[in-house]
Amino acid sequence: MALDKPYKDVPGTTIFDAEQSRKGYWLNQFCMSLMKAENRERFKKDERAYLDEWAMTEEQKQAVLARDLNWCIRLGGNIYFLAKIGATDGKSFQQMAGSMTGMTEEEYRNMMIGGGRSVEGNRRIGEDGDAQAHRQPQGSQGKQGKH
Amino acid sequence: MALDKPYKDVPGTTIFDAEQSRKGYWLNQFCMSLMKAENRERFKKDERAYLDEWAMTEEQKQAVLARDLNWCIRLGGNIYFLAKIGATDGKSFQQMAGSMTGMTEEEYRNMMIGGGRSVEGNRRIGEDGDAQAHRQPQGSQGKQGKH
Amino acid sequence: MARITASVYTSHVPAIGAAMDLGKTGEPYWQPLFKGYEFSKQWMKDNKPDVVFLVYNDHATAFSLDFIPTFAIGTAAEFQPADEGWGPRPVPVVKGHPELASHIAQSVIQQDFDLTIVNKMDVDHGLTVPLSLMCGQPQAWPCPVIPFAVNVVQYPVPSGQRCYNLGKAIRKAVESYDEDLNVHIWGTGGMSHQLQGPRAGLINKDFDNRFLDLLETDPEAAAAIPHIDYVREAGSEGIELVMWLIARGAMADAAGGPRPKVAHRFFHVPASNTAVGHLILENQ
Amino acid sequence: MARITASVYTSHVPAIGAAMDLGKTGEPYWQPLFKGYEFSKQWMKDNKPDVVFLVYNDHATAFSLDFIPTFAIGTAAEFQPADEGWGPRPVPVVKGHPELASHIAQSVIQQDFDLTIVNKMDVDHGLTVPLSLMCGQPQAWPCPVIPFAVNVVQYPVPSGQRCYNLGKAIRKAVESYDEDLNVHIWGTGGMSHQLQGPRAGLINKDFDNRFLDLLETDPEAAAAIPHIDYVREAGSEGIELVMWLIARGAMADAAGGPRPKVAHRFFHVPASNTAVGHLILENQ
Ligand SMILES: [Fe+3]
Ligand SMILES: [Fe+3]
Repeated sequence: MALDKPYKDVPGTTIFDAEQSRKGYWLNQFCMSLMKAENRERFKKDERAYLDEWAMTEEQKQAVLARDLNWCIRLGGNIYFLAKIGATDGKSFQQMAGSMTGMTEEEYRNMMIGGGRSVEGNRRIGEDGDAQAHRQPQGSQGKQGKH
Repeated sequence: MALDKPYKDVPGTTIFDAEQSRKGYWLNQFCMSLMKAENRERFKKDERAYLDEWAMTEEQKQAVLARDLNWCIRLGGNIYFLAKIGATDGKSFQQMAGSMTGMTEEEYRNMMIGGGRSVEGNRRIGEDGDAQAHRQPQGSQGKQGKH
Repeated sequence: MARITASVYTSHVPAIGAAMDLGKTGEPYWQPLFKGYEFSKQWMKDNKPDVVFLVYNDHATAFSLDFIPTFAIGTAAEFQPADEGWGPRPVPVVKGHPELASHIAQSVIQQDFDLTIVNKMDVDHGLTVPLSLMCGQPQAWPCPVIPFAVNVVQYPVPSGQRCYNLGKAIRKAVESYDEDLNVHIWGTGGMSHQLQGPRAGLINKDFDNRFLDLLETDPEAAAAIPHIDYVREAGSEGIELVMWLIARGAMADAAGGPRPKVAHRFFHVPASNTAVGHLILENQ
Repeated sequence: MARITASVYTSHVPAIGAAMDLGKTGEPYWQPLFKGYEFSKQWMKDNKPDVVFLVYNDHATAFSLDFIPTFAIGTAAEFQPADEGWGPRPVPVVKGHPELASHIAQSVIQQDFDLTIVNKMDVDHGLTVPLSLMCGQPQAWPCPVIPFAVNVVQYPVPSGQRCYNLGKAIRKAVESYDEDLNVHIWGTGGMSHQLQGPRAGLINKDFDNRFLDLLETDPEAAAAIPHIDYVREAGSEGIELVMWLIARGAMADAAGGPRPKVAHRFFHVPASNTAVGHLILENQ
């Protein structure tokens, strides 16, 4: 496919394009189903059984069970869809977004109150900003060494 | 509304625009429901009861019960939606179209085999073609005199 | 690189599908019509495309009044034949081409066409009747099909010029796809017909044949025809002809290339309420 | 004749809605933000519109992946606040303006914008949070609202230039409506924010303030910003700012009239993950 994907060089960022959308179709449609209170109840009662009703890959199901949003996104999930899982868990958008950085809730919240993450070093892959791959996970978890 | 409706001067013709669409919303949505076999069964069993499930006007319901497609169209119906009623009745598109002219099935079918209705006299309201208001109904019914 | 090698134009009357499904093609009423497509079925075998980009309109089937997209492209892996009220047609499921469809969607949106992307939709006679006419009654359709639905149900429908320009954008999109694919683009619907009111049954052979002439040799003039002329001259449902202009705009001459070759042309009245027109154009 | 007299721009963060719904607006975290909208609430009372044309994006609420319209206009009589997973917001039902909405749809489609017309759709925080910010917590919203949803979820979203041109077309459409109506057009979403991946939490005050500057005095330059710049500079969800350009294109100066007056401008970081920008422009 000769279409440009100029957004491939932005660090820590997955643009939800047609390719991701195809990959994540059932994962995202599962998330949409959580907009109904009955479905949220059924999911909470037996997550695995509820997930098995959907034509998702096993890895997508594992990523949901692990509540690993970065993993979900790699598998085609989109944050606006995935947010329905967080909502079902009673999480705020800030908690969800923070969970993808490796920071604790408090660390992420403090970063935001401090003016948010700087764009410096985070514009292109290969720079040295805190969103670059070699600097993950962030926060105290990162200081404890990679795992 | 200052938008042009240049199609208002075409005889025997109702263009399904936003205004008609608003008027006919529930009538047309009722028709769509007949795309499911179960609903067709329920409708056939008790037409009135089925119609009463929809937020249609009483006049729209009467027009459906009478299978008067011209009347349905005046009330906001669109032929592609109304065709679901005909399909439920086992009618062909030719039978449905013919029913709006006043001709018998045979008369209409013969007109089509003969090359269809001529556009001459039927381009603008006020001409003298067979689709003009003063020449309705068409066919033998028309020759028997208006009613 | 992918290329559009040919375009096909044909009416898509539901009764034609019913005649095929019920084994009536040999009846005197239908014989002359199906004779006109014998060439086409052979041509499809001799010029088998890898993908058909099929422009059609949904007839209040997949789209109710809740949702009326002006242009909708189907990017799903498959599309089921719809139950339009008579039960679904007994024809094969339509396999899509998600990769090419998504590529075209992306490219065409970036060329300022405001498409709706659709991943779940049943396809009605507007799409399946042309396939039946061109491919007969196979166990499976010969290639993947990308459904492209145009609103011609609720006024205003897109103008002929807009449709023609969209065809040009689709051609650019196809030609920027890396894989070698032989793509046909089909424009369906029309010709003259009116299905409603006291004017039902209108047929205008002169208009239809002039439209076919223009499509062959002066598509820009065909694209300039205003809506009201279709309604007045070709009947309220004759407006479906704007869809032919999408296919026509995707041919090489619309981008400065040579005029296409006319492989086949056919015209017949009536099929049910409708004049049937058919044209096959090949890029040179 | 109807007229667009003003445009309003504001971020539409869900947490702002939650703060209002849960009575937290007085907390130290939220106080500075709501202070920035005190002027606006008074301004809404002093300049009460007859209709608000509200440009926003649906966040995987009304539109799943089954159906992704680039531009969707709501022509229904009312729209329910959606359950986005936390239960519906306790805000009034949104009353539409079917006549004006349909008129705009017709006019804008005839100006070659390929809208999707929607008659059934729940509206999410993208639409209700701006209403809450501008109107507070009334029993009923002060006027009818026409929802206009833009795809910014699946790439490619419409370009800034396309959005700006759409704004111009909307202005023409409004001005061809016979009834005397005072119409406001709102552009919502943005400013800089990223909700995903290791780069979540990105904020770029310089970009945001420059965008606000351009919006005031050089909207053509703002319209020329390519997608990639939004993603790179303002975060992956910062792309929502293209919606502001629809509102901006509907102002008089985009059609050769005088520059609008800046009635109010406000900027605050953070609301949850997001930089909040807000601007009110009045046609002179
Ligand atoms: Fe058709
Ligand atoms: Fe948003």
